[in-house]
Amino acid sequence: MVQYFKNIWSGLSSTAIGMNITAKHLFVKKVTIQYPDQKFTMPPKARNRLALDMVKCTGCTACAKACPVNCIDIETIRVMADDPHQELLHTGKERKLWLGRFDIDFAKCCYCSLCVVACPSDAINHSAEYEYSVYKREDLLYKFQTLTDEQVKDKQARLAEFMAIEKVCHPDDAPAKPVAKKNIDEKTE
Amino acid sequence: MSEKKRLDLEYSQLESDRMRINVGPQHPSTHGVLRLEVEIEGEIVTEVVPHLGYLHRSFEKHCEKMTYPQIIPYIDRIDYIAAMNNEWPYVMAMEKLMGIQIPEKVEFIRVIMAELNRIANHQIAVATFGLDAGAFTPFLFFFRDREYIIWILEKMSGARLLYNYFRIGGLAGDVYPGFKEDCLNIVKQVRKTNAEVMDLLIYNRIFIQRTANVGILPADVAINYACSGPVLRGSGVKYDLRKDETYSIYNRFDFDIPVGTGEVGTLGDCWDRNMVRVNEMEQSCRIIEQAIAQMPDEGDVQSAIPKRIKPPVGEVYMRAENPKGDLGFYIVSNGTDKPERVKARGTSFVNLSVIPEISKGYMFADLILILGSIDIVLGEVDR
Amino acid sequence: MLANEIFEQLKAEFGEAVIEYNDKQPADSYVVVSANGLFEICHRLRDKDDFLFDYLMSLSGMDLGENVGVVYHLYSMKHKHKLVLKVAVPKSDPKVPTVETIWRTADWHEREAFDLIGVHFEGHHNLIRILCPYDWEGHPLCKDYETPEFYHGMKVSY
Amino acid sequence: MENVNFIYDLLGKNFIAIILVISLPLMFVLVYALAAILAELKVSAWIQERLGPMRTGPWGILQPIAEVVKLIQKEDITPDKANKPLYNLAPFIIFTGAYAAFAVIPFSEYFVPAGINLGLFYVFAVGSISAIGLVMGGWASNNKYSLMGAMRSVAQLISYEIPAAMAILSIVVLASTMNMQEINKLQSGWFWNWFIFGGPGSITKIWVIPFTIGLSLIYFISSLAETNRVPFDIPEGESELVAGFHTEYSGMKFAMFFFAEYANMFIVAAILATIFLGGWNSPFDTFMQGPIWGAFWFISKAFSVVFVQIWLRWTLPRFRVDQLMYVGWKVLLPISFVCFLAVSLFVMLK
Amino acid sequence: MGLLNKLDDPYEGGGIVLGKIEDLLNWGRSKSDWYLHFGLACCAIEFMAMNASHFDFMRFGTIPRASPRQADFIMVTGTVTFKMADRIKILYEQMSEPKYVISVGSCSNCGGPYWEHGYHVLKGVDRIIPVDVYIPGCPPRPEAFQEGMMLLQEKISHQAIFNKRKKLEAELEK
Repeated sequence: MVQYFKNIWSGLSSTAIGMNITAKHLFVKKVTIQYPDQKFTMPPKARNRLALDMVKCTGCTACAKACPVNCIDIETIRVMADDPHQELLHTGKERKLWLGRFDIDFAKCCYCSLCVVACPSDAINHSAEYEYSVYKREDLLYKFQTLTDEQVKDKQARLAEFMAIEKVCHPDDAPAKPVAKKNIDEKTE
Repeated sequence: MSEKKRLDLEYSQLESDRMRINVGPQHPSTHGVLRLEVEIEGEIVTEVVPHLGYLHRSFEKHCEKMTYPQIIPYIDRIDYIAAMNNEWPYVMAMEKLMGIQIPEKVEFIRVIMAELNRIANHQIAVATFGLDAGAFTPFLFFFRDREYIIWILEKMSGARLLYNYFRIGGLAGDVYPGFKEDCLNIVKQVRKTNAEVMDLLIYNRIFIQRTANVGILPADVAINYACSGPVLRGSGVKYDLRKDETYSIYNRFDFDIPVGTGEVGTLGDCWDRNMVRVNEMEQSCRIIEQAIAQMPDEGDVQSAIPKRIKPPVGEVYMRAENPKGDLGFYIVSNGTDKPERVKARGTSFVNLSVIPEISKGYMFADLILILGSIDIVLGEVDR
Repeated sequence: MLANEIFEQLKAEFGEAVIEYNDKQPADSYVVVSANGLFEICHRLRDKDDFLFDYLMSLSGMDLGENVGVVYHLYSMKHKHKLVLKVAVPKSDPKVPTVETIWRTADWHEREAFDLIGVHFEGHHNLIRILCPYDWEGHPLCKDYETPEFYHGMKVSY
Repeated sequence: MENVNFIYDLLGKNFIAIILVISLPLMFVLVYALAAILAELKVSAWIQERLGPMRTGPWGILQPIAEVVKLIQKEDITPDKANKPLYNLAPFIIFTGAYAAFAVIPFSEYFVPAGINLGLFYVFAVGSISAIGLVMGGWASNNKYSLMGAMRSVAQLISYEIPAAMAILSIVVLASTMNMQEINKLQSGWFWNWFIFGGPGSITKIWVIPFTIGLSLIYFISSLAETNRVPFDIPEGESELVAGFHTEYSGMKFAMFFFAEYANMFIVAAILATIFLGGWNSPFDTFMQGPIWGAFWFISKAFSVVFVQIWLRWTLPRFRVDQLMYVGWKVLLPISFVCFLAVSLFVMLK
Repeated sequence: MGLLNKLDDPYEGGGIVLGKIEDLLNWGRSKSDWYLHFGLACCAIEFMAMNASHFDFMRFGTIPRASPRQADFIMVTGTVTFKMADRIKILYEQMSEPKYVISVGSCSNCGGPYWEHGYHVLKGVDRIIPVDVYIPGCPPRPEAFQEGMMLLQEKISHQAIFNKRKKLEAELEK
């Protein structure tokens, strides 16, 4: 019987205590960050969308190898000596490899930052950009190459020409050697 | 006809139809995509059959295709609520297999990170448990605090949830200036909110009525089911790998192992399991305070390891105290840079297996609470 | 108690069924037993006062090429010692006695090993798939597993 | 039956006046429900240190209107295996039950839609209609969750009607009338004349005050259960029963449930305000007393009760079914009997 | 909407009134979106964080509903496995029109980290249900969720309800 009344009392009193707490919270300052108007300041390390500095990129494909999900797709074309279009790297050395294709599929990317660690020339980095939702998934495939399609075709042709000559001169050589082309995986896309 | 037989017959006529209900995979309180096939008689649960695998993401298959450092992002995604704690046993296992010594500062940072993440995990656990009981406000109070913890973890690692911060032989980055003050502020905030939620939720009469004497898990059953973490400790077993199988530098800190006491009900009920989590937050706060005080300011955060990680042929089983229990990794190396086999002993997977045993005979509403008190993460259950 | 002492005692008791003790590993050493004697050995390991392995930490299936293996990681809550047990059976006839009745936790672990590797645990009360759908074909963690083309009309590969 | 209704006084009792009298509460219900939805969203947000709807109109005040506009457009699904007539009828019955109760609510000194003598009795009678609607909707949906929710809800409604009725009965004994307008008139004067403080009378009534306060609490708790609010929101307990009896409803039919819930909240609050808190009477004797002020006082009192309901919802966890029955039958009912006895004794001795 | 379309043709000439009504209806739908409680994996935790006080999803007029019948849109937050795929399809079919889908995170966009070796992972939820907005990230930040929500609102507020606007759009596309 005593327990019965005790239970009723504790039921009422603990409700009152709870209501007191919630009433206090009714009047405290609200913590909400109103997103489109106010924006949270990103910490410097924040891992959002990858940004690429194509001037710095040497085409070493270290990032593609480090990527656990294979979302980076790179095709490199060796720079031919007879190509009138030559370029210097940011270090001042001559560019050895053209980047015929540098695609990052942000639909696949897992933002693990392993590519950033792997990059020897600090070309790939995380930016502070996180607002890039899209209506179509294809729009999430970002193409970073700076060369136009014609240039790529031209350079491929020059390489093929060179390869053909090479093959005639040294038929025993393994053909894979001068082709710095990396297809990470046989993708069915 | 004997009296007993006659009564039995009468009762059997009274017996109502049993109803089979599918709880989940889309259900607000299965904490993910678990499906429970529940047989109820009126409101009483007579049988529970869990169906798993709705989040089976083939983790172990991926491990066989990845190099050792590439596995870490996938390990984050096992128990996505406590990713820092997840990475730890894996990197420890690799360090043991390869015989890597790690700098002292790394150990301190790892401890602080893991404990912060433990608090964040327990906040979610207690919050969702309250939500299962119908209390919405404590849920948001806890999430508000968790956000502050997440901000620290984000400043350290760059990500909010899946950190990829622990590396084999070290860490991905050093502490930022002002880290210690941030941690101490968090500790204060966590204690304040815990005191508030104690009044608002945990000692609320209705909440006690709902959770005490519900889902009682005796200690011997818990051990036989290999439960661990707060589920086992809630049954009164003082078992914590941080003390029992001291790894890292946990022997340098002074902290207690909270166990269930049966304060308002029976030992090993839902309330006890929940209370263990609340008390563990306090203990984690203590560890963080001590670690902050002892942490050296200078030092490397990465020891020298080969660029291509190729452990010797062999195998290792390493476990560490995850917020949910002991998470173990069984790694078999074949000498290449990809493992032969990685098996994750999911804590929630094991803890969940006790559900059919302890939920029989309780009400349907209790089943939800029992499930909530076990604190499962489906990523860990299904992997 | 150290693993080699446990091995000695087991060897003395069970003879042939306990095959090998391997401590040439960089990290963990293990005991290999035969599938026939596994149940008795496990029973003894749990109940004998010197051993008291009342806590089955993990049960993993392994694809060893021609064989399939099962690895048991045991722990004693009282003595705080550990043991790794291994058993291997040919892939053509992957039958291992169940330890579900000794450690209840093995129930789901065994179902998982059956699901992913295809180890058949004899005597298990409910050996059905646990992670993959019930109508899934093949055992995905086998090295020679090939991903199906379609599942319920949905394309599996990317 | 003088001064029942200012519309009848102005227009005489003709067809237009009747339509007007009927539609006035309906307008009120709609406006009120929108306000209550907004209040629920906002109060819950503020308690949880959030802001609530902010992007629909200034400070989100147009949110409920947007919601109505949306609900009108939603597809109206009738499950294939549902019992269609009952399924379609249920929301209307529930809304009718809620709306019919407005007939006797005295909004002001000069406005009661129908001043019938058995007002309180009528409220209880039509209040039970919604139970039929609930069980109809739950059963006809052909969904296990809906059925369970409906069963629980009906059990809850029936068991909590008794303590609520006891509480009201005690006040009827005190006031010796069941006409809500009469009850209001009895409580005029200062606020200590309200029935929560024992009603009008000399200082000798002081020993009955704890009992009347207890009765008002009992009525408040039972009314929470009758309107399926936390901590008694078991029929729609989200964590167990998905959405309870209205799991299968969508579009406008769901909106009917939604409106009915808020209308019910107002009705119980209005009854509480009328019989315990003095209805349209000003708390300070003749200060701000009058027909217009009366409506103000009445609505603000009812709204404060609604606010407390919302406040409680965001504070408490929910009961379990058996505990709910325990509270109803073993706690509220005996205590209400005791209070009833005490009040009857007081009336006898007076 | 069928009824309104019946009224549509007589107003072929002047669509101002209907245009206004259309705008109003679109406004209602875009500002009041109820979402289905539906957490799958990691992103669901960020989803919860986004619902919490600091980000407060309710500012956008969203209310969680547990029943698909009452939901306007569904956020697929996490990895969709084959075992789950059928369920998602059923849930989507149970939702009442008009309904929208937001695919959140790499996993539901295209399988994410599991696209290559995940034998049990559906490579993108758009293979079974139509997706309106894709939010990238693994998991996305809470703000990114809200940005996706705003994109969806944008899309809804320009939707055609009556035949007139549909015809205009069809002409524009040509």
